[in-house]
Amino acid sequence: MDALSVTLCGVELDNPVIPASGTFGYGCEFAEYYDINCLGTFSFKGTTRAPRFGNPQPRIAECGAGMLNAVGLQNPGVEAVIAEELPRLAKVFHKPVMANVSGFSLEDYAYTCARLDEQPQVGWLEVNISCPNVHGGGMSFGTDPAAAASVVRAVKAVTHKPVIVKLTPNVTDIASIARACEDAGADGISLINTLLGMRIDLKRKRPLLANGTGGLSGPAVFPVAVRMVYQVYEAVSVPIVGMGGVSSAEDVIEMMLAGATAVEVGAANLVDPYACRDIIAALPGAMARYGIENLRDIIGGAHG
Amino acid sequence: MDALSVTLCGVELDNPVIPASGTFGYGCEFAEYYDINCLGTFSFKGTTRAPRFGNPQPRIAECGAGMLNAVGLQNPGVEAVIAEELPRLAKVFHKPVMANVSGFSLEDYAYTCARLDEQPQVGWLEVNISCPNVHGGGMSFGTDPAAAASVVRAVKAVTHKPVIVKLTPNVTDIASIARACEDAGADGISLINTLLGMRIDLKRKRPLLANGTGGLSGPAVFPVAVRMVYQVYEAVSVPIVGMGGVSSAEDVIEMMLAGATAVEVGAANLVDPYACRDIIAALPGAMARYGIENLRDIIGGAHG
Amino acid sequence: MKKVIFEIAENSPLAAGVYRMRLAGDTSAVTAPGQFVNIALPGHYLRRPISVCDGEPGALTLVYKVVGHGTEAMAAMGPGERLDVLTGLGNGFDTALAGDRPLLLGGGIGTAPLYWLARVLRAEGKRVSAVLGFNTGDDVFYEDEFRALGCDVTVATADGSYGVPGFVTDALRPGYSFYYACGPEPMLRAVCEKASGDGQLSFEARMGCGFGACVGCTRETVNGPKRVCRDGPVFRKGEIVWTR
Amino acid sequence: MKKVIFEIAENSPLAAGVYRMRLAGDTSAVTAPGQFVNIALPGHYLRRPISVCDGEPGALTLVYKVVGHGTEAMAAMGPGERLDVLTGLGNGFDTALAGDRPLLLGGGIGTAPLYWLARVLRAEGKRVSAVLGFNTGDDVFYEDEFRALGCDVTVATADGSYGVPGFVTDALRPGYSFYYACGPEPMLRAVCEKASGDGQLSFEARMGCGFGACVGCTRETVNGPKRVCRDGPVFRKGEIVWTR
Repeated sequence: MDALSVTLCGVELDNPVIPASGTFGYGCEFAEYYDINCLGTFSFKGTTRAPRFGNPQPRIAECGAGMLNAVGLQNPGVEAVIAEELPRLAKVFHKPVMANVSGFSLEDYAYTCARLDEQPQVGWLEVNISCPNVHGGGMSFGTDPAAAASVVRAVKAVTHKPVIVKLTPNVTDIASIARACEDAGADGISLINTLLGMRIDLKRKRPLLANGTGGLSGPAVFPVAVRMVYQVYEAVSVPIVGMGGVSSAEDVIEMMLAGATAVEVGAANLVDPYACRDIIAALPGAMARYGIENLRDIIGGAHG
Repeated sequence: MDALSVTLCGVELDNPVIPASGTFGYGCEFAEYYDINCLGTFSFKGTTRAPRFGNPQPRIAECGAGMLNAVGLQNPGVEAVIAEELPRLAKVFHKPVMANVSGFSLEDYAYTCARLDEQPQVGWLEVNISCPNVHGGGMSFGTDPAAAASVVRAVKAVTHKPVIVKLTPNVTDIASIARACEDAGADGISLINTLLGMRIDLKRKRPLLANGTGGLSGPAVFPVAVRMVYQVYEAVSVPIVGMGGVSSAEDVIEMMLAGATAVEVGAANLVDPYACRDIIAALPGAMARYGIENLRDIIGGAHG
Repeated sequence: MKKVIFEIAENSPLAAGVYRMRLAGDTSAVTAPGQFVNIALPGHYLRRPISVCDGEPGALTLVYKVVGHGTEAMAAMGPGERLDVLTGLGNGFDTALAGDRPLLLGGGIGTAPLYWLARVLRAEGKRVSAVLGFNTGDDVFYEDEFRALGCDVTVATADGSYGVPGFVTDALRPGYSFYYACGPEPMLRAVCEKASGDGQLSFEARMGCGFGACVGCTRETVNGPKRVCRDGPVFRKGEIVWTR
Repeated sequence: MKKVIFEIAENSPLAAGVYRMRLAGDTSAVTAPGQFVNIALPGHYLRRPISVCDGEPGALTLVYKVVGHGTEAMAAMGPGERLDVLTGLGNGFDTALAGDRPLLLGGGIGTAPLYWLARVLRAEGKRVSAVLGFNTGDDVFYEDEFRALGCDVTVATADGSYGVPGFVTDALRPGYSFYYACGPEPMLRAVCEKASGDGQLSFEARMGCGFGACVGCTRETVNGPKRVCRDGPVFRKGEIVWTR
């Protein structure tokens, strides 16, 4: 194992950097720009049982140090992902991929996860119970410990690969929800999904997004993400995938010190398609600056 | 009434701009820089029954588009505020001031509010049930509808002036808490207090703030604040004081369209002591740009 | 797609709130008229997508309208300043569809990308007509530039203060082989309804990334959901589904 | 306090990671050595507090150390660039307490504000001694400048690579009337414990606003909580309470 590698739910990653779901498609766009095999892995576009167009336009709004999105889980549906996206991906990416799944019922989650669990390319299932942009789109599951646990149990019953549950930050007590997921059998916790936000169009005097609200991501949310990762690290013993506004190698180190075993990078990919490649390249220098020999040694290091 | 004026709980303000508690002291520092009578009013430093030093150092951390603070309610105590701060303020500020109060028990809140309610200079009581930086420092009251309501009832029982309850955004359902406060007799709702965040010192590999976590403020939180003001406007009928990352005249207008009757400006005062004066001066131009004749007419205007 | 640091060679007002910026740098990724670039601006989180008005090896011309804080900041920049730009985004127009008498229909700032298209079509020896629509005479730009290319140019203004009174669709004349349109969606929709024959239309959209990753700008088409930034911004008339 | 736009006249390296910036602009609010300014830097939310190394009408000299992204950005700026600065912050040193043989004790970058103090004291005809402590020889700056003012200068380095080996407290000699110290808190604490007689000490702190509004930088004193930014940064030996 080299200085950058970490082990996530029993699967080794060359480095902890993982493009976050919804900012990296199914990988092929970015494969045109750089060799995406330099990534630890990536989490593909949130996939549902049936194809979805998502929300009406506009879906994107800019904010200070971040953006709102209300895409609403646009995706071709799990069968098209298996039939078209995964074979296309196999040509350019030779590592296990993280399969991000959303649903609207326990049956949805179980069905979609079971189908993706069968795919040899899939290394982990990232179960999104936190999409803020779909009515009943998982967020309702993610805000209540019992509901969150029910999704985990439904998915664990039909899958064999590591199940990582992606949590919403729009809750009073993130730790209790993480604990409920762990108790229900989750193999890992990933957080944070986006913070629910809104911008208003001063010209039209109406919410800017057709959906009204959207999910806030970007550097703006980083301190909230670090805090929640820190809190969840004290609440659970399964590995944590930290995300939320990570934009630099220093941010990756800060997330890991807070308790993250791996770190997802989201919005940064949208403003600079080379963000993840460059963050990985900058890690050794940043580690040297802060006297870090092996990244795996600093996970949770900020906890006294 | 002129184009900028609004009425907050029966008291007219020349304009809706209110420096937020904790960013304006008790007014005297800023009175040296400009005539603070140009303000609608201001909300003075969070005051408690007994004097408090607050949290150990460091208490401040920078973030992208914002800052964390963990001051921890440093204040000289309500008797010193009445004996020293209010008389000093009377010399430079000739409008009703908003008295911001924190407490650690229902008795604390009631006692401190009753004392300040007696002061002729006080126009409104802003009851902070949302301080994230003190253990049991109101935040516990602010995260549960029943507990929030109990504070409101305790305060309303011993006061005559308008009681505005300041809510924390660190909750799953802000609307239910606002509704509980209104049902308990609150005359207004102000939000948002800071988002709970954390930064980690990469050199020391420990949380940067001595308190561990701190409250995030600044432009980073603006979209979350607009969303919550919008949600609370649909949940209650009492006036709303909107705040959270407001830094410009456009931001004030956006907050009012979301549902705010008045708008508090916080962190912006710390990076530019003239921020509120300049925002007020910029309001007429911004109103003209967006075809707004009277500010009072746009309150909640973004709601279909 | 290529990420390039450009140097601003010129940035000057062209019409009411409309500026022309000339950039010097690597244009190798810019391959077709109708493509756009996505510009990073200090102090703004998202890039600003701007269509390419003209391109040649080592130089790009952008004509943009000040619509918010981002384009305001752009307008304030001067020669010598550097910009981080994603180049060669979008599909661009297909000149093979033009036939011998192509018609270009531009609405407001949507006129900009048609200039490069006109230059290419003229170079191919086509007889090019251009109908350029603006709100008022003060908004008109590039009329002479289109003429200088040898295009038959008609300008229409909504308030009748200059050229033909009305919209581009009021100034349509038959006899074209294929049309290319760029402008606000209501104009494009009117063109589709009133212009006979086939055409390509270039759409605007609120974009997150500009290169297909976030699917923020997707619109429905007869061939399923398409990303304006990557599958577009140019779509064939027959593909388009009007949602609004 | 006065908000002033300054133009950078000079910004050059002085020692390892230490830079000197000369600013041209309105200095009317800067009234005493030991005061500081608070500088807004593009892309950074909070201002950066920097003590004034020397001041004269129309010009300020700042000597600062690169400790993070903010000061990194400062070091990258060049002559002609403009800075938004809050000036005249803090109480500054009280030269009336100096007596006839004041001693100045500087630790690392804390040496900077003592230079202006030395100049004022020398102008008042005082016999000024200065003990300047650094980690290593590469960090030493302004030794000659203090000498040029006519100060009796001793330099100490912790690693003994230059001057007297050890800390400023190891180079203390009796015979001074009053001392003024500026440096990291452990050094100030050591000075209070080892230096005889009375003195004033200037503290560093993480500040929010720098002018007393946020009370983020408060420290306990025998006279109650005091804001380093406004009630300080200079405190009398007798007021200080050591919390850490």
